[in-house]
Amino acid sequence: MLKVNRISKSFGGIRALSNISFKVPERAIFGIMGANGAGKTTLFAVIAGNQLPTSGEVWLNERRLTGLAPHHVASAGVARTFQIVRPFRGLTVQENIRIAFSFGSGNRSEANQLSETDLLSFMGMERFANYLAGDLTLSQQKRLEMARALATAPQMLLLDEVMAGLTATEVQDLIEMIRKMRAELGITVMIIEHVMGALMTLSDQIMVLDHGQKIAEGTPSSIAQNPDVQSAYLGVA
Amino acid sequence: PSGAADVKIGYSIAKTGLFAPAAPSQINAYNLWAEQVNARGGLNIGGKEKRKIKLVQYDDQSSPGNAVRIYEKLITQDKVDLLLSPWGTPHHFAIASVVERHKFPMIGSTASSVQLRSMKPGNIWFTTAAIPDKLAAAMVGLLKNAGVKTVAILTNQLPFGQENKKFLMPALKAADIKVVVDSDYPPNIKDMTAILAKVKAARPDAILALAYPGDSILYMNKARELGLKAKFQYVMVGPAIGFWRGMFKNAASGIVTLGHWSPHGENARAQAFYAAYLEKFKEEPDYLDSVEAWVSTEILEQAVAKAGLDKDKLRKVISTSNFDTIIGRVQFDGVQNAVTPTGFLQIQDGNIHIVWPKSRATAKWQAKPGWK
Amino acid sequence: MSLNFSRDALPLLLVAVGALCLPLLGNDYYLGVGFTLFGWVALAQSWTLVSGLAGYISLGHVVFAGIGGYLLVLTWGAVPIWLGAIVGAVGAGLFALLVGLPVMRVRGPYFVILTFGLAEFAKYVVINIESVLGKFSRLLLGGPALQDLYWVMAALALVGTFSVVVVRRLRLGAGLIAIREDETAAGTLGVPTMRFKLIAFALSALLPGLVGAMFVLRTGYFEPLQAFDPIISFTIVTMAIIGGSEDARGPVLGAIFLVLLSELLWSNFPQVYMVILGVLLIGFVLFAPNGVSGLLDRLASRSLQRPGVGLV
Amino acid sequence: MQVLHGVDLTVQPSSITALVGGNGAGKTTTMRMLAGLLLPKSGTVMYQGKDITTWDAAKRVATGIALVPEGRLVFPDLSVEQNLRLGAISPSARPHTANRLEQVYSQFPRLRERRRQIAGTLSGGEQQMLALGRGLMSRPKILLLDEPSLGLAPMMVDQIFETISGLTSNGMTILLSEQNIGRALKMASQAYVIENGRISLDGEGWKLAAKPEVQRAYLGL
Amino acid sequence: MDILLSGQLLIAALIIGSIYGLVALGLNLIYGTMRLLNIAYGDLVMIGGYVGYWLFTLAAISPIIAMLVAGVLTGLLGAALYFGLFRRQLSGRQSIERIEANSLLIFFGISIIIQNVTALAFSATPRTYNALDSLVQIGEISITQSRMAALLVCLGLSIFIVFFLRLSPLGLSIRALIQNRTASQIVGIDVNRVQLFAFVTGFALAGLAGALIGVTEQISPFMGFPFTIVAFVVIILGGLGNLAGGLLAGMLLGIIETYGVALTSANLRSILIYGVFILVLVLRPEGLLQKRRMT
Ligand SMILES: Nc1ncnc2c1ncn2[C@@H]1O[C@H](COP(=O)(O)OP(=O)(O)OP(=O)(O)O)[C@@H](O)[C@H]1O
Ligand SMILES: Nc1ncnc2c1ncn2[C@@H]1O[C@H](COP(=O)(O)OP(=O)(O)OP(=O)(O)O)[C@@H](O)[C@H]1O
Ligand SMILES: [Mg+2]
Ligand SMILES: [Mg+2]
Repeated sequence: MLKVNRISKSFGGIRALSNISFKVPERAIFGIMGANGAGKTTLFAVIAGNQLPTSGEVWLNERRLTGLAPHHVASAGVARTFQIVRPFRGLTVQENIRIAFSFGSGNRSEANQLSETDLLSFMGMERFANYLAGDLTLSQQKRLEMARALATAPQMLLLDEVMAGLTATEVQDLIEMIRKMRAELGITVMIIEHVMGALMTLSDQIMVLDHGQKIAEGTPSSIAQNPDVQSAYLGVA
Repeated sequence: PSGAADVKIGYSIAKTGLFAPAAPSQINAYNLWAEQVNARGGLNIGGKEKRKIKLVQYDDQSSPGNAVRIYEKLITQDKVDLLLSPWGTPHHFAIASVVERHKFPMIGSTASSVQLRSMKPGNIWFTTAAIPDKLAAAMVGLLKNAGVKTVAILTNQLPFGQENKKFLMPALKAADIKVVVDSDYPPNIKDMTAILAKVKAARPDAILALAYPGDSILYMNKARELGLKAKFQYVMVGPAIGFWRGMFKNAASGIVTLGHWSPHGENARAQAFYAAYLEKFKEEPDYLDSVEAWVSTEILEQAVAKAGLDKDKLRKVISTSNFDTIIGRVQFDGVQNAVTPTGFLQIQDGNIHIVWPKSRATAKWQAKPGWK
Repeated sequence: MSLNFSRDALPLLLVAVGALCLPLLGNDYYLGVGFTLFGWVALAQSWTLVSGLAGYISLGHVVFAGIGGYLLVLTWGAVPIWLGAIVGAVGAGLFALLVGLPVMRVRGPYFVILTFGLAEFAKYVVINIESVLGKFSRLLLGGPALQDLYWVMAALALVGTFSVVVVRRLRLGAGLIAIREDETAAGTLGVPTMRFKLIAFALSALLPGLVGAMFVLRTGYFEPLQAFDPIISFTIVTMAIIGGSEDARGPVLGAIFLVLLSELLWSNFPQVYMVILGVLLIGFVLFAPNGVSGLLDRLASRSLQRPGVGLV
Repeated sequence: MQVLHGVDLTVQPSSITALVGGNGAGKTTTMRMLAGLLLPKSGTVMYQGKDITTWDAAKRVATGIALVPEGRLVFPDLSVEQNLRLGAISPSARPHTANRLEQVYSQFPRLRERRRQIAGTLSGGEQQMLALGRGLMSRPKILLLDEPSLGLAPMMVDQIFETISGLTSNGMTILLSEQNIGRALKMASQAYVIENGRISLDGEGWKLAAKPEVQRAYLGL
Repeated sequence: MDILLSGQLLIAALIIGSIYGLVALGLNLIYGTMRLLNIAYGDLVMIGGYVGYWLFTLAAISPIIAMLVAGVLTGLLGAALYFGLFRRQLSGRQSIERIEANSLLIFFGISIIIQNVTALAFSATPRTYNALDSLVQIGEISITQSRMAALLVCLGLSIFIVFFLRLSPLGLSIRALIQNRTASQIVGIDVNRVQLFAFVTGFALAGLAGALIGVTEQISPFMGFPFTIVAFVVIILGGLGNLAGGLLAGMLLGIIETYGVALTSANLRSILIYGVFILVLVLRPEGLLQKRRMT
């Protein structure tokens, strides 16, 4: 489904990504972990077309995404959330979602026929439908980010630390929701998370970045055992 | 009968905005006139009665579009008896169609352009003799008379400056006067060093600054700083205004400017106007704008005395009569003043004299003394 | 989707009823006031398309009116007057498309002043063209009568108001609002940001092109300093702010308020009306910080909750 | 809209007090009120026996109350170092700027590496470090920490919590709101659970952590 | 052309540039920090002009002293407006959202009031006076004292302020406030004090510059608008809130105004100025000196 080929990205002297390649199969949940500043968010930005890579290519099925404007990437079926949230603050939650609905990928699959209200209830946000997005708490805004991305009817969803700021119980709810998303809507998910437990239970496959390099990729259990990962990320000597 | 209603006379003028600085000269003249007429017992209406004048004035914010609305309001809403003119060429042009549509005669004042001759005659007339084509011819006469062989022309990009230049260039050529520097500049210019340095290098006999008051000050300061020595220096608009001469005092001596009026001649009306204005406003009238405005009131007053307030009669009287004004006799040919000759003034020892045409001169042209 | 009364129907009604009633008052003065009023409504509505909806505040909207007026002048005598006006509108639209691509990449306050600079730039280009052509001001004799101009302008105001009502209901409108709120997020959700901004910019230039042509016909006189007077841009923005909302209602209410207010003031207090106007503007902000629409909403106090933008 | 209803809480000197609760419970609102960014509708805020309810934020910072806000709020167009310097802008802290800067840099080497980078371009976690560092720059008497571990990698989180414990042993008072509730409760000598804007439970941290209702509601057990 | 190499042209460029720079500096303090669209800014310059004029005409006080008086007067006006109108506008959550729009209305009102009260009080007749008008000769350059004074004061003062704010905590506070009010409060910036400082200094600079400008140009109640415009163009060109950038941009405009005109034609003055302005923004959408963020 998604194929990333030797992506590099530099900012001046900082190499945020070097030569990253990986594949995400259809309907997978693909986890990404790595220390702060490892390049995870930059990777999302490159895939979604918010930033041009210095070199390398991104393919979605047979379509080359590199160089496309963000809205073209969106209509190709890729949606992302922003780690540092960017809701439409002056609009209500419902309006935020409505906008995503009327744009987005345009070709809604059979399975992905959620209506606006379905979506709100799916995300557990009916209560906030008429709130201004700017009045929500940070974690509610993160959820809105997710709802909005989902409303574009993506084939592929990039989630950037949507669990940050949630209690353990809320994290569990969210895990269920993401699983449901894949099962019911057939969405492929890439997810960045520092909440290890969640990433481990959720992901089929995990990739680990460190200083812009890919240092490991594998199943959650193999990652957990990987000594490089332990020293670079978990701080286990 | 006494106790009759006032004669309402309306006009619009730029009290605010771009042209506001120019308006007081004209407003003063109107107010002085109304005051004098009322002191004489009122405006003589067709020789039958005298009625006090009540001026109705609105601010057009320097916008011709507003002037149009104001004149429509004056005519249709306020139902004024007579109209006075606004300030400036654009405003005159803009309201021409209003007075035409309502067949309401109005004497114009501070407007000058060859284009005004294309206006339909019948409801609007222009008193000025300073129309660019005539000015060009007269200027060449004055230049030759002063023995000028080379000139530098600096032209403000505003319409009046440009139009003047358009007629001056061929006239100079025909008279074998060489243009050594020809430079246009925009109205909002902030510095003339570059232009005047060129002029200085070219050493022309005459400098013709087709300037407006704001930029004329830049010209004067810079010319003085650079020590420009041309014997003939013409500053088109500005020197006729009191404050301008007050600013430069002796340095302004010898500057030639546009105008065909001076209080120093024989004209008794001119002397009386000058004295009354000075007395009331503690400053000299503007030799251009106050004068043109005053002339328009003189014509209106004399026409009303003959014709009364009836528009048709008034129109006929204005188009055909002879009027006695501070610039001498005035009679109209179509929309324009057919009598008054175009002239120039020069500042000499703090006074302003007509130096051209010779027939009306109150003093002889002199070479500009150095900058003090 | 039903028509929202206060947001959509009210402004349309106000313009339509106003247009029909003013001539009943029966003299040129009222027609003149109406002409001006509708001119401002049309200008402010057009401005709203790009500045209200997309949040790209233009402080140079006069440039389109100036171009429209100038093209009318250039075609004067060569083509029928109304065709000349249409040429003006199309020219203004094309100009917007042409400069839009580089200009719409600049944001926020930079865009505000850039548009101002663009209008001044165009003004001085026209001044220089005129000076090369040897025309320093143009007198256009024999234009249409005030009545005709009035009806055309009323129609333009209605079209302008209608266009805001319609655009807000289109995907275009939703996309523009998204751009205003957060352009990056909008792009990521699939809003073709550049294309929408360009379309809005070009659309917002068309009517001003016509209005500018009408202004020239009204005075029968063209001079670039007047036709491109930056005060016109400032007034458009002022009206929109006074109106206080970025739907079709704001410009109508703002224009009515400001035009009537200054009309009343200058005719009743000709000497000091500007000072009074200044005081009222300040007072207005203090007592009606959300504009006339905010005031109306508060009076109607329909909802206690703060309303969103209302993308219905 | 009324978000808080009669919240009463006391923070003891030189200790950690935890404020825990679910999404939207009112933690951030409480924190902002204590920092002087919001005025309470009713009630008072006392500090060292003084009523500071109407003091503005600057005055509170000057007397030693500092907030590390949720969502970072760094100055996006200023460099990392300028952001840190601003942390010590209040007159009482200013003379110690150089000193504190050194301490913060040794605590967060990444920030030293990026001292000239524009803060808005830092990664999410780096910005969080910057916000923490900035809060420490004024060396406050009371530090209000609103979700300090948000977006930090596990290794970093451990380090942060160590730092926090270290701070109290140096006499600093800390009010901590944290989504990592288990951990927060373990550290806190006193804890408050807030629910829908009301304090529903309070007590020593470890005791609360042991309560079944807390475990069910917040610890996912 | 040897004109291009003359010192006369250079000094003319410096004078204009430094006046632009100073005028813009004051506006930058107000627009940059608080996003207040002060379109009455040029009118403060006008007030300064009148103060200089009347002090000289009535009491023969030199413009050098008058400039201080003008600065104090407009500075006080700034303080009065801050306390009277803007402090509240700047502190409410609702009002801050509309601050840019509403401040435009308020300052529009203030501008109208200042202009028209001045016109009612002193009439719209332009005024000019001659002070400090003897020529100073420096090598082959000759220049009036008044312009010399304008150059020295404007340049000196701007450089001083730019450096002062660059090096002092106050300057850092101002830059912080430009970016985020809440964060500024959080770190303990006394927002009120910084704003008051910006108001008073910004207003004072305008008045002071006005007294100097008034010696060389005619003064009238409606002279302010072009200065407002120049100031806005300069601060945007230099990067909003970037004081050094503004000074640089002011100088750049001064140079275009003189050398551009000398090289081409005075006709093209405004086309050159706005052309460069547009070009710079199209190439660098956040002004000359702004560091660009990549995201
Ligand atoms: N515009 C930029 N200029 C300079 N450096 C940048 C820029 N954008 C990102 N970086 C740097 O690139 C690195 C990667 O950033 P990125 O946001 O991808 O990290 P991340 O893995 O998402 O980290 P976190 O877990 O903290 O969110 C960081 O060190 C960051 O500072
Ligand atoms: N400005 C506001 N206007 C209206 N409601 C608000 C505003 N700010 C916060 N709220 C509401 O107040 C409630 C409490 O918000 P607060 O931010 O204090 O929660 P929190 O406990 O910090 O939650 P989280 O864990 O999500 O950060 C939320 O329901 C939120 O929607
Ligand atoms: Mg990240
Ligand atoms: Mg919170």
